Parts: sequence; C-alpha cells; structure tokens
Amino acid sequence: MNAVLDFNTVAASAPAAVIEHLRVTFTGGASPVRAVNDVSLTLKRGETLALIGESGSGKSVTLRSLLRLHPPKKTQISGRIEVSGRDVLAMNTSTLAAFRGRVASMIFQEPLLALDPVYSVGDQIIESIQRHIKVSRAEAHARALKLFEQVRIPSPERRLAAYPHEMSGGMRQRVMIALALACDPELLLADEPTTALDATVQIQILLLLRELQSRLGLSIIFVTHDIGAAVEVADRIAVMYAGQIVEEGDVRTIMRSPRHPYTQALLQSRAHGSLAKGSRLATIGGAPPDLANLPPGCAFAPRCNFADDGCKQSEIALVSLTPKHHARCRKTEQESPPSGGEG
Amino acid sequence: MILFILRRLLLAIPIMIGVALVCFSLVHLAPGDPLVSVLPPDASADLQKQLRTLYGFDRSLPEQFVGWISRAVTGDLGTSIASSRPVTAEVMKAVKNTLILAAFATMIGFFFGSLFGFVAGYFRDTFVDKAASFLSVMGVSVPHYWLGMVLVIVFSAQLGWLPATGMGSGGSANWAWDWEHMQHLILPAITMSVIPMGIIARTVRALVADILSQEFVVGLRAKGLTDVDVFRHVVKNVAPTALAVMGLQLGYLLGGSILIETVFAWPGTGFLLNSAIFQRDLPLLQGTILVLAIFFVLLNVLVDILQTTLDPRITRG
Amino acid sequence: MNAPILEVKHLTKHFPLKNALGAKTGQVRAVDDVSFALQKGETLGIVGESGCGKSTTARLLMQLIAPTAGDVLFEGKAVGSSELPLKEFHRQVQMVFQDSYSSLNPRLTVETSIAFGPQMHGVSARDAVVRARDLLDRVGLDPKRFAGRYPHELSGGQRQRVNIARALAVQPRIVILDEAVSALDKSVEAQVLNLLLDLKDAFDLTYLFISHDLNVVRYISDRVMVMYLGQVAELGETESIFATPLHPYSQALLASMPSMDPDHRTEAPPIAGDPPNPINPPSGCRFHTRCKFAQAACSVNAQPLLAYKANQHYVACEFFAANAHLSIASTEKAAAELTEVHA
Amino acid sequence: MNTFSIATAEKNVLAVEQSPGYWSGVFRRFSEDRIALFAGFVVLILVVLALFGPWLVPADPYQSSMLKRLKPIGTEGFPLGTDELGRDMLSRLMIGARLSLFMGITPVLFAFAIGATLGIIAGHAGGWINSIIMRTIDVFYAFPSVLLAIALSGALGAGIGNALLSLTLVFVPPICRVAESVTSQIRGRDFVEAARASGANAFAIIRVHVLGNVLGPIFVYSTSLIAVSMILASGLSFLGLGVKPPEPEWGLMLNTLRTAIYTQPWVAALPGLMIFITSMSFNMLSDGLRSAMDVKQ
Repeated sequence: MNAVLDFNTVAASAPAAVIEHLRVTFTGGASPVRAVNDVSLTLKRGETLALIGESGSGKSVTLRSLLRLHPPKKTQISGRIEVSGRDVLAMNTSTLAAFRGRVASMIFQEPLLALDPVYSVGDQIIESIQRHIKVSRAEAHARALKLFEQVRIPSPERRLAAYPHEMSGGMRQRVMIALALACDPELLLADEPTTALDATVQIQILLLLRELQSRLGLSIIFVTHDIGAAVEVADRIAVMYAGQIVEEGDVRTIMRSPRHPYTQALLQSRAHGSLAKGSRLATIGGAPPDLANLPPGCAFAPRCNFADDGCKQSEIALVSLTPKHHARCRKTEQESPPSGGEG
Repeated sequence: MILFILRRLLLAIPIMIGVALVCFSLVHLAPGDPLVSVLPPDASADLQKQLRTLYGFDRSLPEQFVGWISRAVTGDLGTSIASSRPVTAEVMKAVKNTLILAAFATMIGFFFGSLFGFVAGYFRDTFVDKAASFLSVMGVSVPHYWLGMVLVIVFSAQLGWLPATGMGSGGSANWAWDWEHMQHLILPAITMSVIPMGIIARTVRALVADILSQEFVVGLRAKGLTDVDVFRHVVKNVAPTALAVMGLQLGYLLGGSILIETVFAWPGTGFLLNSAIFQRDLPLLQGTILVLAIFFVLLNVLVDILQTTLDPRITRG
Repeated sequence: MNAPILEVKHLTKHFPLKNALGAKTGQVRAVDDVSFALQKGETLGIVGESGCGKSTTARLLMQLIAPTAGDVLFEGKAVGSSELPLKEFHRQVQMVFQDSYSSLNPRLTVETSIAFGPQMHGVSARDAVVRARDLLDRVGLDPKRFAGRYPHELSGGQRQRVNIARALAVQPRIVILDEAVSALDKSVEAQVLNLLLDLKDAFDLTYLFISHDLNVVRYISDRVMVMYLGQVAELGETESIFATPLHPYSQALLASMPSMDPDHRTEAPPIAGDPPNPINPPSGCRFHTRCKFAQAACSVNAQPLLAYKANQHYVACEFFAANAHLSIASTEKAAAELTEVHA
Repeated sequence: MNTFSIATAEKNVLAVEQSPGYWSGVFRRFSEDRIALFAGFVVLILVVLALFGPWLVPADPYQSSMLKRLKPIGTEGFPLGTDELGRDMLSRLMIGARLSLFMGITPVLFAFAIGATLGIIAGHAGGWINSIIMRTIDVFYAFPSVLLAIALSGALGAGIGNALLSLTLVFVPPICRVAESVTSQIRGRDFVEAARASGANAFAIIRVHVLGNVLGPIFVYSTSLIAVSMILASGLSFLGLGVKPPEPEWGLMLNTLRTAIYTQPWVAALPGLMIFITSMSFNMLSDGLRSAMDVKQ
C-alpha cells in the first residue's frame, strides 16, 4: 500500500518541522498587513505543539505557511520553513503539490466549508490517496474504508457515499481527519479543529487526535484559541500575539509559571471553576494592535501593566528562561519578574 | 426525487393556467372589434353575426375562456383568420424552425460564454478578466437586431460570403440538414448567440470567482491537488447552475426570436407573430404566444429537475 | 419565596417538516414543554449543545416566533393579553444576540441604533439621543468618539457593547443574553462579562444568560438550567449543579470540559457520538440513546422535572423517579452512586 | 405617533465625531472607477442631448428633401449623411436621444416604483400576502420578456403609450423578485429582530431598518434593466410597434433605413450604434454602481 516515495527517504533524523524567522505580509489590501513577524519554531518528531492566541495573532497564518497555502500573488513570505528536512519555500509547483497531503496535511476548522460539497466524502478521500500513492481505485476505496474505521465513523461503508452536508459536525470532522491521514503524512497541521464543535463532541475529537498521534507517531501542530483544548493534546505550547511568539515552553511550565504578561493575563481572564462567586475577571485593557500599523517595540506594551518606555522602543528578543522555556519580554530578565499565573 | 418532479409539475399547472388567462386576455385588451380585420367594410349585419358566432365572440368571456382552453388542451388552437388554416399546425411548424435556430445559438453562446466566464473568473482582476468581461458586457448591451443588420452588411452585402435572409434558397420554409440550409443558419445563429453568450459569461465568471474564494479550494490544494485537478472540481461545482442558465436562455431565445427572425426573414415563430400582429390575426397571435409561453414554463420545469439531479446539495438535502 | 418576575409554562415549539408534495412528514421538536421561572434580580444560565433549543427558547420568550403551545407570564400577567400588550412587554424584556454585526443596522450610526427603541416607546428624538450617549458612556464607549460611528468601524467587542446599550435603552428589567459573548476573544469576553455584572447592579437587572460555555455560565449564573433536545434535563443552583450534577447528561457535559491540568488529562470521552437531530427525537427520555444508565423504562417514560433536595434542585431522570420512595438522604446516595459509576 | 427623526434632532447635545456614512464611501469608490465614470459621462451627454436637443441640432431633423436622399457619411453639410427621405442624420440622431431615452428609462422607473413596493411588501410580510403577490408575479415571469413586450404591444397596437405600458409590465416581475429576495434576507437579520423586540411596528421597521438596506440593491438592479429596456423599446419601434413616423427614434430610424443597407450601409447602421452605445453605457454604469456599493464589511 505504501508505495515508497522519494520523500520518505529524505532525512529521517531531521526535526518534523523547523521555522526560522518567518515573516508573512499580505499585500492585497490598501496597506500591507504584517500577519506574522519573525516566528521561529522547532517541532520534534512525534511531538504535539499547540499554537495558541486570539484572533489576528497570526497562528493560522503561520500554520498555513507550512503548506504555502496563502495566495502567492498577495503574500510575501520570507524566512525559512523546513518540513522533515525539505525546504518548503524553495519548492516548485509540482514538488509542492506532491508534498502537500503526502508529507504534511491539514485539518480545517469548518469541515463543511473545507470539503467539496458536490463530491461524496469517499470520493474526496480516494482522490487524495490516488493522487499520491499508485493504487487502483478498489485499493484506494479499501484504504478509505479502513481510515473511516480508524477514526471511528459508524457504518463506514455507507458513510463513504455520503455528501458533507448530510453528516453531523462531529462526523464531518472525523472525515476531515481521515482525509488528512489518507497518505500517511509525517506532519499533521490542525487549524482550530474543535472550535466549531459541541462540548461533548469536542472532547471526543481531541482524544481521537491524541490517540492517533501516539499510535501513528505523528508530529502535530495544533492551532487553537482554547487553552483547555491545548492542554488536552499538546506537549508544548507556543503563545502568539500580534504575529509573534511571545512565550513558548512545555505545557506544565506555561500553565503553572507563565512569564510573559500576555500569557498571564490570558490565563487569568478565563472564567473558570475555582473563581469565587461575584469576583471580577482579570481583563486586559485595550485591543490588539492594527497589523497594518504595528508599534516599533513590544506589540503588547500599550496594554501591559509592566511596560516602561524601554519596551516601546525596539523589538524585544526572545529570552531563554530555561533551555525549554522562552519568553519575549524584557521584564523576565530582571530580578523580580512579574509573578502570577493560576497555580 | 420522483416526489420532487411531481411537485414541480404540479406547481407548473397554476402558472400555466395563469399564462393561458393572460394570452386569452390579450385579445380582449385589443382595441376595437376583433373581427374588424376579416370583415369586409361593407359586410352585412347578418354576415357579421354569422362570423361572430363562428369565432365564438358572441358568448360571455368566461364561457369563451373555458371553451378556448378546453380546446387548447386537446391541441386545437382555432383557425387563423388570415390564412384560414389551423393555428396549431402553423405554430408547430414555426416552432420547429425557431428551435433549430435557438438551439444552435444557445450552443454557440454556451461555448463562448463558458470560455470567457472561466477565463475571467480564473484571472480575476487582471487584464484578461477585464477584456473577457468587456466582451460579455458588449454581448448583453448590443441591440441584436442591429448586429444582425451589420453582419448582413459585412458578410452578405459587402463580402457576399453568406446569404442575407431566409432559411433556404427560394424562400424555403422547410429545414434540411444540408450545406445550403446551414449557410442560411450561420448569420442568424451567431447574431442570436450574442445575448446568451454575455449572460452565461457573466454568470460563470461570478460562479468561478465565488468558488475559487471558498475554503474547500484551499482544502483541495492542501491535499496536493494540481491546478488541473482543482479545475475539475470547479467545473463540477459550476456545471449545475451554468447548465440551468443555458436552459433558461434557450427558452428566452425561443420566445424572443421575433426581432432576429424579422431581420433575417427566418420562417419561425417570431416571423409568424409579426405577421399575426400586423394582420390583426388574433387567434394566431393568441395561439403562438400560448405555445411559446407553455414551452417556456415546461423548459423551466425541466431545467429545475436537471439542476436538482446534478447538484447533490439539492437532491439529497 | 417571592413571585417570579417571569414565568414560563409548558412552552413548546414544533416546526413542521413537509415533503416535496407538502405532506407533513415529521416535526422538529425544537422546544418541548419547557417550564421555569425567573426570580427578580437573579441570573439564570441556560446551557446545552447545538439543537437543544436554548436559542429557540430565547426567541419564544421575546415573542419573535409564535409558540406552538405554552404561556409566558411577566409579573403574573400573560404576555400579549390586554393586561400586558406586546409593546409594553418589549419595554420590560430585551435581548442581546450572538452575532454582534448582524444585530446592528449597517446603515445607521451607533447612536441612531440605540435611540431607535426609546423613540418607539414615545421618547422624543432629542431625549433618545441623550439617553443613547449616556448609555454609550455606561458601556465603556466614549460617546464623543463612538456615537457617530457605523458598525463596521467597530471591533467585535465594541459592537457587542453597543448591542448591550441598545437593549438597555428602553430601560428593561430583564435582559436575555443569547450567546452574547460566544463570538468574542477570551480577553474581550472577560471585559464584556465584567461589564454585564456592573450593569446588572447599576440598573437592577435580571438576566437570562444563554451559552454553550460551561465556564462562563458557571461564572455568571445564580442558577443553571441544562437543556437537551428541546427539554430541560436539570435545573438548580449553580454550585449544586456543578458540584452534584444529577442527570447523566449533565454529568457527561461537565465531564467533557477540558481538564486544564496537564497532569490529569481527560482519559476517555464521557459520551460517544453527536447530539441527535431534534427532528423526530427519541421516545421517552430523549437522552436514553446515549445514556450509560438507560433502562427499558427510559425509552418509554419521559420524566418531568423532579424536585430533589428542598426544591432547589430539579432533575428529569427515570433513575430518580424509580427511587422516588427513597428518602431524600438515600436519593442523595443514589446521585452519588450515579456520579461514581460514571467517574 | 412617534416620529423617528434623529436627523432633525439637535446634534449639538454634545460635539460628536461624525463618521463618513455608507453613501459617501460608495461615492468615493465610484469616483475611483474610471470605466464607470466614463460611462456616466456618456450618459450625461445623452441626457443633455435629450433635454436640449432642439437647441443643439445643426439642421432641422424633420426637413426632408428628395434630392438629398441617402448621402454618404462625410457629405458636405451632412457630416453623417442623410436618411431615405434626405433628412440630416446627425440632427436626427441627436434629437433621437430624446424619445429613445424616454422610451428606455420611463418603463424602468415605473416598474421600479411598482415592483419595489410589491416586492418589499411581499418580502417583509411573508406568509399568504407573499404567496398572493409572488404567485401572480410568477405568471408574468413565465413569459420571456421580449415575447411579453411584443405580445402586449401587438395586442394593444402601436404607439408610445402602449409601448410604455407593455414595457413597464415586462420589468415589474424581475424587479419585484429581486426586491422580495433582498427584503426577506434583511428581514432575517438580527437587527430587524432586535427592532421588533424593541416594540416597533412593521411600518417603523420598514421605514428605518428595511428601506435603507434594500433600496440600494434594488435600484442598482433596476439600472441594469435600463440597458435591456433601451434595446427592447427601440426593438418595438424597429418592429413598428412603438414610436410612429416621422418622429426621430433610433429603433424606428433603423427600421426605415433597413432598405438602404445595400446603398448606404454605414449610414443605415448608425442609429443602431447609438442604441448600442447607450445600452453599453448604462450597463457599465450599473456595474460600477454595483461594485461601489458592494462592500465587504
């Protein structure tokens, strides 16, 4: 089944994904929008990284850059992206097409929008398999059936013939996952895969992803605005704000001792169970900056309780607090870092 | 699906009755006595009365309507006042000729319309798009009867390549699949194709642009499909609507052929209508319009059913 | 106990479904025999997943759609009766919608939108504008800067503040908040939740707070009502519901919340499958198809809300009906059993 | 009765920053669209010709002469030649704008008034009112537009009034359909629900919340029909069912010159060119308006 592509022989030891100094600017509108500003990341093989942030933080843009899904005419990308040792930004059209869906594949937030409405879901999976692997239609069909069983779609044979609009939200997202896994990719990119789902369905999908990850040894980048979802699936968390990673570390560290004021505020502003009745939520004043008109220094400085003039002057470097914990904040270096976080 | 077809047909019945009512009213909208054109000016009162009874004009309007429509259902649309021949036979022969012209025009229009539409939609906001869009605006803006004249001036009067009028040599009113008749078809068919070309091009452009901006196209690229594969998906998404528009255009051409048929002296329904109007041949006018409108209603039903069959979102939703 | 400010009795909404020929083939039982009361000054939260009927309930309460059956009483007076004409009811009860953009007229300035309601109730144009500007100030938007703006010039959070001001403009006593913060980013959500608490005190309001987010509902509500497929599954004081959920569905819903603790992640999904479609829902207890404790009787009997623990906590479940002969203490034991078996 | 008149309310309770409204944005986008501006300029010229034609023409457009029949383009004294009765083509084309534009625009104006009213009522009311209006409209929609126009004119007889009447009837159904569909879309939006929930009656909701959102789209759609109306109106005259001779109207001129296509083909084609230019300009103007109003917010 797994016809060996030359892809699989390349650099098995290389990290699953490396992003270096990624900048993405959208030039379609009146003034250029700097959606991603100098993002660097490394994803080890078999690791799950959650990229969290609010809308407009650049998390989805970063994720889509890994497959170069942005419209080329309206997008400037600079920096370096490597997936399993392959330089993504250097690929030509046909290499890129062979790479997408085969080495790295993607799960979208709204499967109803991300699946072609006029093809049955089975056909869409079979199409993907036959695009990348030399098999007969019958073999591809059999593989699609197996995938459906793997993502636990009940009565899979019947569901293969269904169209996207005939399925429930949870089933559609399972189809999306099956589609993403169709050609045994090494890297799975998940763009808010559970945001549109109901609570009881969301947890099923999260646990399914976690299970598939460990069973298939997948490397996953998981984009979400929901910290809870990130905690359920991720080994590591990177927090994004205004197109930059402001803090990065393993899940426990980020949850227990966040060091960047934005991460702290984000964790504190959540309504949660341990909150005393009638107490007020901690809030972040103001609004995220305009990406077409970013301030020179730390983008969070205008909303930050700890910011001083130094924060507003020049770009802030990422500070390594431990070898595995980094924060983009001048104040973390100082003697008494802003304390906080929820224990 | 069968339920749907049944429902669609049932829905068409009240519309057809309404259509019949409008056609019937046309005669009574007309100023003056409907008999005036057949009666000799010095006709005796007796003859007038006789003819009035013959054409049924002496009965009450509802009676006339019921009588007319029940005969129409059996295929009897009365007798032409001018030619004294049965209206049904005259109309059906003309419909056949118009259908040939309209079908060719629709095919030409659909081919070029889709071509321009796809090109414009794919290269949105580029020069190519602007050029293709300009052509389609021209298509819907040109007075086609004038275009017909211009084509006759250029290709018949000046160059002498093609015949200017008629369906065949010597005023032939019987179609045959030979080069002689085809030559006569070329100019009117091209003239007629301009409007559907423009409309189909604009529709397809909007559809293609809309589809290309949808998330599932990103999804298709994300799974590694090439531009050719994506194009196939786009076509399948566009097809139901584009074909529906084409079907409707065929209907419009069938009913709207009068100006072009007049320019090219094509012996179809438009030509018939023209002579019916100017000879004040009311039964013929009524019958022709009724047949064309019923054709149009049925074509609408057919198009709806076709679109529903092609589009899984409607069929199974 | 005081007389409730708003009382809902056997509220029912069925949307008929017809086949292509117009024959009735079934019905969407969007809301089915829902009864509850709203006490003056409290916040009642309604939680449930998509299709549970919570938004339909809100629209029924607001008389935006006509109920199939049931009554709404405001201070004991039937809404729409000669005692309480619809227009007067609409002065007392207002609503904030989820989609902040769609709920503002794009062609009107913010202050015109806010001033519209009062004018419909006889306030002069000039006074209505004064009131609109005062309210803008109260919801944290500087009237000087915002009164003359159009909806598309505002952020989601700002628009939702305008919608709140608009609802308050007729000086209502009850505000129905239908997923009013669901579309907002977490940090903005916190700001709006705080604002809602402030306004409640300032204007002496009663809230009906509808949301799918359990954390938010827990934070803001005094009492919580859990809905499943158009019916009330459980109703009680917030702490009671969250500490001792009785209905197996409530238990599953609570257990589906992500854990937030990296060391104690959710092990297995508490419940399988998607919520069923409210078209022709299951017979008996609607949850029995997904319930681990379902017995034969559950598919036949639909239990009404049963009082548990001194009338403060109600549950609609066969388990508690079957053990109705038990003393309250042993019912409590039964609840604990249910909870344990489940955990 | 409450009056809703914020516009007239005193704005100076507090000095407030006023944002530019939607229409000023439309105007700005439209003024940046060079094609639409050009089309608008052409339409403006035609309107000037229509209004002031009699004072602008170089020669008497009714003055015929058997000696000067069918002169070619460029003849001295007749820059665009003469027609089959020896009348000056340039003058006739110029003054032809008057009747041609009138015949093209008036039916759409009438149809806009009737169709928009019916459609907005049907769309906002829904239920059986909607059914009655829309099913009646469906019957007229079941005729291809050209057929309906010609059938009506044919039955009523030639003449300006009858042509206007039948063209109006042709354009009511499509405008009504568009009006109904945009209105029911707006009706489903939350802000209309919110207005209902604030105790407003149907009249106030339509006036304040519906009209402002639907009139624009209906109007733009109607302007796109002017192009069709121009072609159809001239087409009726071309068939001899509209304007009667000797009035100068482009369609009629095209008809009377048809016999001259072998002798003076280019002179014969001129009136059609005018129809083409006019219809094209209205189409481009309408396209420009549409894209100026279509904002992604």
